[in-house]
Amino acid sequence: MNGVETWIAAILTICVFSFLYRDNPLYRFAEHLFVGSAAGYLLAVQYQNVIKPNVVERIASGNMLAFIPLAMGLLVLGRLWEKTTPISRWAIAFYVGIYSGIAIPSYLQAQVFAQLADAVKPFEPGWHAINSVLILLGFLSVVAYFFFSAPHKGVHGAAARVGIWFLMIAFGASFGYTVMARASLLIDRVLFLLRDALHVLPAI
Amino acid sequence: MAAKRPGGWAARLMGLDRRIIFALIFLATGLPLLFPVNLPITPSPRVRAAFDTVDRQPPGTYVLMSLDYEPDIKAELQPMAIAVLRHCFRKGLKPIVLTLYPAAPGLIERALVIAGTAEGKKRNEDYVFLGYKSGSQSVILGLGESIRQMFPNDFWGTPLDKIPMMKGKNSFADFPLVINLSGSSIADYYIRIAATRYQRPMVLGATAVMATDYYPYLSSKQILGLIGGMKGAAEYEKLMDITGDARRGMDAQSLIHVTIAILVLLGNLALFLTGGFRPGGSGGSREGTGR
Amino acid sequence: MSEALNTSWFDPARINLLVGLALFVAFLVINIGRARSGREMYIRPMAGLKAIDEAIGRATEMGRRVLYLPGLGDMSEVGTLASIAILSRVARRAAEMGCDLDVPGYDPVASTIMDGAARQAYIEAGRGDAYRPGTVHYVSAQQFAYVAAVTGIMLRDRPAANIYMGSFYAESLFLAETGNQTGAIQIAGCDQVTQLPFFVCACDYTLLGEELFAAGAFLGREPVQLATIAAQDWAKALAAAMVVVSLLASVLGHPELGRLLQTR
Amino acid sequence: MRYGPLLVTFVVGTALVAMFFIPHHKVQEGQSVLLDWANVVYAFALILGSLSLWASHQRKFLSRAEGWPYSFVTLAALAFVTIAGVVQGVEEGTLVNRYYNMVNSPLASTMFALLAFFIASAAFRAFRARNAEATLLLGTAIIMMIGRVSVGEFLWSGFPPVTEWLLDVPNLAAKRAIALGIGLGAVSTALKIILGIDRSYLGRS
Repeated sequence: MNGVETWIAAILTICVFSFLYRDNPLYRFAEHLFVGSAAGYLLAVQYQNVIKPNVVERIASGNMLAFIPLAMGLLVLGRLWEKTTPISRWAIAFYVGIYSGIAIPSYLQAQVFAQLADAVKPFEPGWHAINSVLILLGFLSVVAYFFFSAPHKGVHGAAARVGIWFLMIAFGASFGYTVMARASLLIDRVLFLLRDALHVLPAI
Repeated sequence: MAAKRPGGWAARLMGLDRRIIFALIFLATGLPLLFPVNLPITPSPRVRAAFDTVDRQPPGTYVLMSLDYEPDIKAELQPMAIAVLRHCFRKGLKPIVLTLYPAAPGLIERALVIAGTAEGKKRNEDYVFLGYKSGSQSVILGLGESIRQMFPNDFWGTPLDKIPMMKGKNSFADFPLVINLSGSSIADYYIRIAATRYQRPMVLGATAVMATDYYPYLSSKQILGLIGGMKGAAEYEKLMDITGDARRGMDAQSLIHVTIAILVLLGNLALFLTGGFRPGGSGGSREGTGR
Repeated sequence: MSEALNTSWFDPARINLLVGLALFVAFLVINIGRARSGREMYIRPMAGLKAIDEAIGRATEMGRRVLYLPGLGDMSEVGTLASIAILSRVARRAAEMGCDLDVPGYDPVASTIMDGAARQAYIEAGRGDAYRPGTVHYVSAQQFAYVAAVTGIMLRDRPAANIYMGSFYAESLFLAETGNQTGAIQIAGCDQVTQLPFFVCACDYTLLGEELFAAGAFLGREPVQLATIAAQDWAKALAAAMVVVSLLASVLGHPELGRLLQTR
Repeated sequence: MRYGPLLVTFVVGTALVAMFFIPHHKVQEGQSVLLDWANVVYAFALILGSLSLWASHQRKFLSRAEGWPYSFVTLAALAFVTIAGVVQGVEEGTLVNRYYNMVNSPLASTMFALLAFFIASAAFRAFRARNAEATLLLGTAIIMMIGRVSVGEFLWSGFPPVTEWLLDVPNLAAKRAIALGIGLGAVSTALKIILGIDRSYLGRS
């Protein structure tokens, strides 16, 4: 980026940082500029990567099959007017059908079977087995916590209680190790301001 | 000043205006960048394994480098890319660089210029930049068949056949080493396709949040080294004996983490003084922790 | 060497997934049968869901809006589908109480669907005329442009309650922390594990993981819907039992039971 | 008319589930064609959404409602980037790409960076040892934070292994159980839609 562009980026960076003090015209300007620019970029990318290749170019090359997605797309635009809104349900039904159909086997494989396959790996040798037992205990107690059809009472209640402790440790660990990632992003922005914009730090 | 009830400052501390916390975090970031302390960095075994894997390649070895990250998360992966590129150049390796992210080419071009000038290497002689191609998984599968089908030209439009360096380089088989720096599931595609199906030795660089999910692939030898987040990049810079943005940032990382930890401890000290702790827990209401 | 074109009509390596799916559908059908035959389906209470009614009531008293955030997942995230089901229940309660709802949308298709669902909920509550056309409005399909717009709404419109239901990512803390600052009552439900700690820390009530999927059925109270939660529980019990049994088997020297779960 | 869309969801949904189990190359090609069509529907929904976004800001601008100058900024940016992007494209070297690096990228990465501030304020307010569970949460978070930075290693060499144990054992156990629950919940939710038990998506609940 040349000088002017770096300055504009730096000013917008400061506009966003101003939100930390409180909501103010600078932040509100950055917000509205961002909403418009992002919407525009998404529309342009969708046209270049989806509509042009799948509809415009296919129809131009005589592939009549491309009229179907075009028709469904126009059905969606039917929502712009009150009387044509009901016909848009056909395109929505198709879309929801596609992604529900994809979701069932992929969630079953990635979230259910993959986790269970990991869980049934044989215990590690030696004293590492303690870790395997702890993992099994944690797994079963958190599953007990999430059980819906029975109240948290008696043995089930005790297991659920142990499950809460495992959840709290997991949340603490997850929170703790996310701090570094967020800090990295802030360091990058402050480095950008100090070095590229204000030239207080030497260029690399 | 009249002796205040001990709860006075504690109560005030409990309700501390968060803008004071924001100011502290800002200082904890800016000061170490302006006045570096250079706390010691000890490279972890995972990063050393990645470094050694690159280091033991004989000069002239071709390396396929896929750098897949958007500007939003360049903080952790851009310094890592520069450090690894400089290592390849210093060892006389020949990196062929590509990306599967639409907004990444500008970033990678800058990384190549920085690393290239630092080690005195030139485009199309010491490295080739193939640019961006959409369709992440299908492109990686395509690289197994023919690079030229996926990337007929390099990033600046020169046909691959006109670049002497690319002669005889057609698919994964021609690359003894694959390096992927990624902030998303693209890492899984490379592990499944390049490392497992085509048996390519592979080094992975990932963001800090993602890195822990890939420890199992390291123990199963599907990847030979793992560089995690800004800390991993700083360790790689330490092994390279260079000071890049990652090492510059590590002091700030430490100070930010310490600042948050001290704030939390102070908050609890204040809670203790104002008698807020109820030993024995408050029954099952987990939401109580949120207030 | 390109792979020879595959012409087989069934992938034998995925037989275990097919059996798993068939079992689940069976659990579903059995439980729906039990529910239709009048058996009372007990589902343990979830504090977050009781709080939704209180939150809408409080917003109505204060004459302020309820802000419903459907998450930043697109339709391939099932959390978004769950959020649509919850929204139609929340919209119905809001219509009955005469409370104004604001639903800024991220995914354009989900926004279109939710507009229809909310409108229908108002009609079924007998308040079709009270439905404000801009209630569900697409804001942005870019993560942080959406956050910028929504934080603007939180700070300027000052909704009395913020309800987060769906798939949220790194922006969860930005939204929940800003909402916490405005003093609104905040109820969250999210299926992204890494974001749960932030909602637990910044919201009054948090539905954890699968509780998001049970919420729609729970709020609806229809027996058939509750049956699907029972089916999930049966499957969970079976999964836990399989883990215990196959671990025991492997300790006794028969690790092959575990290989049944391997998938390609 | 009433049951038509429900039938479409059932047929398309069942077909996509079946395609997962049929590796036949003709079937896989069919699946990718259907996915391309879905992407086109998404693109038109984005156009619909953007038109409504344009209309709401235009209404605010023309009626000089409170905050109308900001709406003008949104309208101008939306119009400029859309037209330039559609006409000239978005790759490296185009006007929109330079605009992206100058406006979208710094705004997005700085908003992302604000999370470092919010994680500090959330930790300060929420990590209060009110009860045993809250103490577990904050204790683990503190150990994890200190153990992952060089100053932590400096204080006690045992910190990093402890943080890795926390991730490899308790965190893994809880995440695995949550993932299992989410997987089953998601399958149940998607099945309810395909089988027509849940119809809220069609505007009928």
